[in-house]
Amino acid sequence: MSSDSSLFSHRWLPALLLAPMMLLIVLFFYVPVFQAFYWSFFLEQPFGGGSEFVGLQNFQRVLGDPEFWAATGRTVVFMLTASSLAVVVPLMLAIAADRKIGMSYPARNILVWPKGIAGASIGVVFAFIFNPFVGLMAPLNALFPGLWNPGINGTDAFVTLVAAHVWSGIPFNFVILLAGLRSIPPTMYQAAAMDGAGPWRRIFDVQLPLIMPQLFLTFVLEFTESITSVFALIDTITGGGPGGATRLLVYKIYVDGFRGFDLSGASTQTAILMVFVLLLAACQFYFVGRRINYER
Amino acid sequence: MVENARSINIAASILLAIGILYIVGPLYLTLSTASQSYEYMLRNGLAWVPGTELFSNMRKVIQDTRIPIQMLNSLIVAFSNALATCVLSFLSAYAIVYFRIRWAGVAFALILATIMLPLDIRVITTYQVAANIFSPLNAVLDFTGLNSLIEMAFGAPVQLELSVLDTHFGLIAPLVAHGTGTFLFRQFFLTLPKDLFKAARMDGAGPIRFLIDILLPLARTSFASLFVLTFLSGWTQYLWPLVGASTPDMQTAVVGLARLVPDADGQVPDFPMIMAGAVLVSLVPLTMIALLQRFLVQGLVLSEK
Amino acid sequence: MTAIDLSIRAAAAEIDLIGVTKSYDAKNTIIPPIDVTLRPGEFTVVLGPSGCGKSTLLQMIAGLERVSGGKIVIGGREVQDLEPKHRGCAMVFQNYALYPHMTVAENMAYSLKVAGVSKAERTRRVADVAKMLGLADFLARKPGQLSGGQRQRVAIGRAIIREPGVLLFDEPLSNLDAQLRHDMRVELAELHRRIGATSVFVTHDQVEAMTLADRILILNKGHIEQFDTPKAIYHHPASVFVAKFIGSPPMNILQVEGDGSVLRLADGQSVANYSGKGKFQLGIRPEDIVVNAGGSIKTEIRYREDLGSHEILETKIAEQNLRIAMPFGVEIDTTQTLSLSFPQARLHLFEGESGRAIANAFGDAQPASVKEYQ
Amino acid sequence: MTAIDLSIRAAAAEIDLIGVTKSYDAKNTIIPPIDVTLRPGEFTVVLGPSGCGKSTLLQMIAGLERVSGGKIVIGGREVQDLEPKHRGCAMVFQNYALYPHMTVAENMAYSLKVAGVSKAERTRRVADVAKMLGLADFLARKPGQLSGGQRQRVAIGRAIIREPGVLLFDEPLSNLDAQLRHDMRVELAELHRRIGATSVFVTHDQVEAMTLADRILILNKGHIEQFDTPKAIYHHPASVFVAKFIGSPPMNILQVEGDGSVLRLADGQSVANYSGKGKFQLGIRPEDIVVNAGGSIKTEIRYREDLGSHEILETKIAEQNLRIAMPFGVEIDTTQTLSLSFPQARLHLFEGESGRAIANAFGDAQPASVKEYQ
Amino acid sequence: TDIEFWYGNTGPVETAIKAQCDAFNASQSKDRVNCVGQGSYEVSMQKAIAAYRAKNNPVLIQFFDAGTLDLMLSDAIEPVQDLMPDVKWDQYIAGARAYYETSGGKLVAQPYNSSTLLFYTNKTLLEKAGIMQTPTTWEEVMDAARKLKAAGNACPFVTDGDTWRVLEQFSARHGLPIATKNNGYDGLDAEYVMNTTFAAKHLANLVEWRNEGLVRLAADTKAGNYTAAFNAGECAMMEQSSGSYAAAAKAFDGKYELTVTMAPMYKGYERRNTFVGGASIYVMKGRGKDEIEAAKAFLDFLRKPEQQMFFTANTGYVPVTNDVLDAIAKSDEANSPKYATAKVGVESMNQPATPATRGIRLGFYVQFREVFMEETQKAFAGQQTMQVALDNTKKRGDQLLRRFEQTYKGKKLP
Ligand SMILES: Nc1ncnc2c1ncn2[C@@H]1O[C@H](COP(=O)(O)OP(=O)(O)OP(=O)(O)O)[C@@H](O)[C@H]1O
Ligand SMILES: Nc1ncnc2c1ncn2[C@@H]1O[C@H](COP(=O)(O)OP(=O)(O)OP(=O)(O)O)[C@@H](O)[C@H]1O
Ligand SMILES: O=P(O)(O)OC[C@H](O)CO
Ligand SMILES: [Mg+2]
Ligand SMILES: [Mg+2]
Repeated sequence: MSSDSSLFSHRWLPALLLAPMMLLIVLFFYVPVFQAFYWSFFLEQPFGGGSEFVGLQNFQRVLGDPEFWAATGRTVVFMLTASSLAVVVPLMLAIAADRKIGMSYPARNILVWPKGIAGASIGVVFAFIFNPFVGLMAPLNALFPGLWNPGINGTDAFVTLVAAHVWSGIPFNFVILLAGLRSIPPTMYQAAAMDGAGPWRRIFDVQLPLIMPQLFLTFVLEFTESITSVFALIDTITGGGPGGATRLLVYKIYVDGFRGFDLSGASTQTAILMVFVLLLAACQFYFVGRRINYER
Repeated sequence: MVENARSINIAASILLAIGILYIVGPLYLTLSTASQSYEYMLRNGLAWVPGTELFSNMRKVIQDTRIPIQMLNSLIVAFSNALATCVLSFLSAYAIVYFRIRWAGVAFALILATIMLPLDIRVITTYQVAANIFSPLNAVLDFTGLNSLIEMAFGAPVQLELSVLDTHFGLIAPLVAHGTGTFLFRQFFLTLPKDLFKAARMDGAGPIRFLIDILLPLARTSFASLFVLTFLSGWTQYLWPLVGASTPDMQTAVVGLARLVPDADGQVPDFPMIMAGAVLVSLVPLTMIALLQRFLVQGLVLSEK
Repeated sequence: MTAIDLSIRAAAAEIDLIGVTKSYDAKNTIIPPIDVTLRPGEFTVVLGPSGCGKSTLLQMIAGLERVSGGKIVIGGREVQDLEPKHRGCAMVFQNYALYPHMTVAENMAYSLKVAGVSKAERTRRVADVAKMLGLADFLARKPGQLSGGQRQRVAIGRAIIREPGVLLFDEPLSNLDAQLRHDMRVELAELHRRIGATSVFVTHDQVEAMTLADRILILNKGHIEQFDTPKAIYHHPASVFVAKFIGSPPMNILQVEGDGSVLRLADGQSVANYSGKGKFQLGIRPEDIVVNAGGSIKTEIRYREDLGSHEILETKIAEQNLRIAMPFGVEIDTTQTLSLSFPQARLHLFEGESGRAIANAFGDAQPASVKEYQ
Repeated sequence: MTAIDLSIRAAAAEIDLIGVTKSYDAKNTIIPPIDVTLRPGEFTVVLGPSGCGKSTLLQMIAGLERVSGGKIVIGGREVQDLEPKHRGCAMVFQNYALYPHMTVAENMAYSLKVAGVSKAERTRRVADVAKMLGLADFLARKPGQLSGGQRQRVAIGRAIIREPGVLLFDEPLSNLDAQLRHDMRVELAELHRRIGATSVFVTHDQVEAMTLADRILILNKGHIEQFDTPKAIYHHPASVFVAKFIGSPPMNILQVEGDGSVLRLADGQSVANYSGKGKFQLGIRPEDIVVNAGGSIKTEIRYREDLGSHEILETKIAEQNLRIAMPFGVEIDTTQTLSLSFPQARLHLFEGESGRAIANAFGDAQPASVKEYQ
Repeated sequence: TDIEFWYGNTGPVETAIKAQCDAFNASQSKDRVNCVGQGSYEVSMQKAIAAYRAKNNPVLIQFFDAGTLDLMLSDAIEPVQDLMPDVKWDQYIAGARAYYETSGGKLVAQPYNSSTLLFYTNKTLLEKAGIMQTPTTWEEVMDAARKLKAAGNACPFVTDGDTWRVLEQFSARHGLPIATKNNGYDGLDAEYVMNTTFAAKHLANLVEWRNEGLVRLAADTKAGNYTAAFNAGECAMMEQSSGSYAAAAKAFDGKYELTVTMAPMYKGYERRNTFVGGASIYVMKGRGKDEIEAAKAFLDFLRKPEQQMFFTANTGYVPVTNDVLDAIAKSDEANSPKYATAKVGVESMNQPATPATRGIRLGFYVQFREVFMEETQKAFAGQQTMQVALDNTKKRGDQLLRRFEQTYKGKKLP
């Protein structure tokens, strides 16, 4: 609502309505996040036996650690490749499924399936599919031995991870983008047809510009998602390897904090990651978000 | 429309076929492996071709594991998560959009920030909160010195304790503390014609009546699609149910499924059984998708035409 | 509608706007302070160009927009800070704003339901209103299954079913076709006579304004240009703005110069006698221009519009457009120069700069009872 | 618009619909087979009630809907199976259908861009069209920042910029206010004269139909009730449907019975001489009724509508509504019984059942050149 | 009294643990142990940390070898030997004790599921390639590998390059230190030295042998998993935990003959003990007396020979007390495959010790394992030489040690 003057003007009711959600969020999001930030200024013994305030030392160390930057670099590469693909692939599928063709009905159902499959069980399958000897690449590998081996070659492992991430990212983005496409008024297509633009050209001149809000939403979510939620796939497919090639920041945080009991180090990286993600999201809203809002 | 859309329709069909293949391929492998025996798998690895053991593997899962019971837990968790997310998101988005409150923007930003940092990363500290949900309160009392006052007055400081671990509430609540639902509902509310709101007010409807009589029926499809999506993500949650519940009878099916993978690296996992379990565990969400598929696309339409 | 529950039916109320202003943001003032009184039971039509603040005015009365300043008094009560439901107004929205998930009957009955009226009573009243609006066959349909005209009627039904003290209409007929529009207009006039609510009606339509209004309020950029009976507005427009706004086609306005005895066009033709000096604007309605061989004003026809019942001639004099309305069947040779005369009694004179009317410039402007053609 | 690139500018083309039918589903036929020829450069207005198939007809010509049967020939080419872009039509959509993500200039230039016209040429043409439509100041805005009227003009600009052989308008002025509507109407007439495309114009508006059309096509439930010049349609309506559809207020239709010499109302009053026997419908336009003391037909005024330029009297005879249009200023005593006469030459007679017109029932119905009042 | 015991294992081991819990609960009515599987050691530990801070930790928790120091310094545990001074702790074989005892020789945890590294060969394949003797030195192993390769066997020897296998157990049995201060036993200020010992040469050899086609990594196998590759007969030899025996025997059944021996040595090195692997059980502080008593009762129960034998028979883990070894030797199933690894495993752990083979007492050691894997994998992939990889590992490892030292500033190794 652009003008606020016509809104309900109760005092306690909105607070009451927001209270349950806010309570949960404060308790299960802000308190834990605050705790992590707090730890990032201490050297914390896991069992609480003692903690030493070290100021910014943790940050200095993490920011001075080439491994941290390597993981960050990988995260950015993953973000750019995987999340772009995880938007572009569903986008192409959504554009196809938006057409009135026989395939589109089953597609609208089947393409949502991955959302119902737990990441843990599918990781094994992807590892198998990309197995150099028995998987899809086996014939090629037989011709050129050593061409493809995600267990040895970091790039191959990365590609495997991307393929799995895109697979599991299809449903949500597909649903949102298809919904966007379906909300384009048919007269828009008719107008473009009258203007001489065929169905191919309309994709770029009409459909894409008009689903910018949805595209933006998926990109924002996908960017943060790709940084933060590939955890399960890394854990089941590559374990961060080989040679750390798939150790993205989230996974590093998990390993440091969860396996290594390095609460302070992990918290510091979490804090940095959070700032990073927030900045990124803010940039997206600032540079992209402003431009795409036009009235229909 | 009269136009030659053959080329694009053919391309679209091919694309969709590839997409379906891409999606179904891994699922097919899951199914074909699930239908082989452990011995077959030991010699050949996962299976490209289906075998005959599907039902015996499934029987093994049903008889030898707690997965059937855990599926009930999954159902409770996924369902309550979906319902609570939908209801609470709906209410908070409603408060943010339809009330004249100065702090609406702040509230929204606070809620939205939660989509930036997943539960997986804050699981350690979240566990600490869940182990005693009064710990923040205690900390505040300690920090502000109120507790020493209380101690002076009553002889003992306030140290409230309530653990929600190993409870359904504890499994569900941290999942609900997430902003995507509020974000989606807010977007949806913003696309509703403003005059509808005004008309209802002219008809004498107050905030509650407007919510129940007008907004809720109109948001039905959004509600349904958010419900499906959160149900599915609740169903497939792994780390939190693993951490938040200790007893097998409280854990969810996905956690139970992961338990089938042995930890000692000397053993080769019984992948056929695991995959049979995966198939079993995925049946509920897949049925859900098939049943509510039409809402998935309708409900999220961000702007109504 | 018979047997009305008087506890809900409200008496027509006087509406006073006292120094009401509105601005949405700091920069632009949509409505500068206005003062106006709408008498109880009066039917006021608000006319004005798009974006001049008509809807805003209505919404402030209804309580859907806050006033930025001033007071609104309805039936003696100061209401500017009250919730809409406590103001006793009902409103028909420009775009219907029907509840898409409710049937026609539910839509209309909703306000009664909220007010706690019994189900039997609701059903009865819905049936009455539906019959009156020709909606009896559609009660079970949802708005999505109705044509535009039917939807608009539901919106009207929803407003009037409460028999409120104040009825606000925001362009309620704008989406109907000519015939339906005419029928609805008659229906509304009838309705107003019957329930007698103080009504405010926003429209772009001349005919609606002229036929429905007790008084017409002409808004221009938020301020009131004129507020008077249709007759007065038509025959004594207070400004060039009003003059050009009312009448279809609108009044011709000619830029003239007075030399102390006559008013002349730029090309020197004299068009009227007047003792003033300086720049003036002279108005004459297309239907008041007399075309006759003896006319002293010469012009050429550029274009003819045949409307069946009459004909509009587009002409130019001294580089200025001049439209003439002719009853149908008057044969005119389009190719030849036309001689016109402007009956003095039908002329309107306005100040050159401000455009304000100069009253009785040519004596009483009441039209003669008979109009003659050549 | 100067210096037009003739490769894109198309010559006005004849449009023939040969046995064209349309049904969206098996059950309902929206358009039964119709045959009609629109001459090159002709301006055809399509009139008809809501839902009668006007938009469908336009869309079939444009190629946006398939025909269910029959042929469409444009400029000698059978086009019913061609894509829209190969038919040489441009269209103005009922709801504008502007591209919200493009600026006004981009919206208008889009078809040229698709056609591969150079950037310089596009800019030039956009400037020309924008100037003509008064949009020059808004070229850089997005449609969301325009008022309704401006949007509609952009939609028109987008259609005409290609200077197509066929221009289709689907209620292009429906969302404008009276003044703007009038101006746009004149502009469109001008435009049509200049580019001379074969134009088909859908509207609900009488005045638009009468003023713009070379011929008016009246559609009723998909079939053609009449297709003729505005004059013919107005003065010789082919059926009661047409008669009631044209004119504002529309023609009065009275149910009469012929006894072989006169036509009588149900109450026995005789209203005209006619030799036929049986049930008939008698039509007379409100402005054709003569009110004079000597009139033989008696009626009472129920209601007056003062429109400024004239006045409408709502009366009843023999339980049937009768509207009379009076020029303004004719003083009438509302309380007393009115005496009317129906000039024989202005009467229209229709068959009782079918409503088809009976030609020359009372001799030539051309109106006399002068109309007298009492 | 009701107590909780948290463990991390899954699969068959979990089944065995549960069976023991049930047996304990059935054996008496005074105490009840509730055995809670946490899915993995890490999760179990994280939850214990949080639970300890929230003061609702279990009294018993199982944890794996690499985390020993973390718990030792945590102040959250009560050394078992303090709690139960009367138990004959010296029944535990020295190799197992050393890993879990304080400088004063006090056991902090009760060893539970113990394992060590063994050498597995597919006798059938080896014989087919003309190798009749199971190789005992790396030189012999590689000779055998060459023969196997010549005989058309694509995967003579397989390993996953895991730190535990290729560095820790290798260094231990060759008597090589991994870090100074006797692998950290003598102070938190230790530094890594594994890049300078013979282990570095061995690791470099592995790279060369892999390039030669004698050694394969897990990723080089069809199965994608090196144990599975061995079990399926794809690979002929592997070094692997004793826990792997049961699965291998089952997979080989009727197809191949399996041989299990101590892991190979380099010629010229005296064989030392291998480390104990697996996990042990700690008693946590913060619970009441009666809970501690119940915990003791459960620990007593687990030490019983028949329980240890049951556990060994069902999991492949090795019993590490002498009385149990005797009991096995005396039983009529002494030669049953169920106990096949017990003898050779214990023999391996009981080799002569040096101060460098007691165990590993290094901070943030789990993270070090990750670092080691990451760097050596790069070496296997040819991105850097093994020496560079190990030098990097040392550098990063030392940083971890220093930070650990700072975190536990003021704390002394017990
Ligand atoms: N929410 C708002 N925020 C800012 N400006 C507004 C808002 N609503 C309306 N306006 C502006 O206020 C002015 C008056 O708007 P209003 O809707 O009252 O016009 P109107 O007279 O009803 O026009 P129309 O005939 O087109 O309906 C317009 O210039 C409009 O741009
Ligand atoms: N896609 C469709 N499927 C089924 N029926 C349709 C469809 N489109 C239009 N119709 C029906 O066809 C008839 C003609 O529709 P059309 O849009 O041509 O009417 P119109 O004359 O343009 O009306 P209006 O003046 O309201 O625009 C209507 O009864 C409508 O309900
Ligand atoms: O696989 P396990 O249980 O024998 O243990 C191996 C090592 O101890 C891992 O640290
Ligand atoms: Mg308005
Ligand atoms: Mg239409």
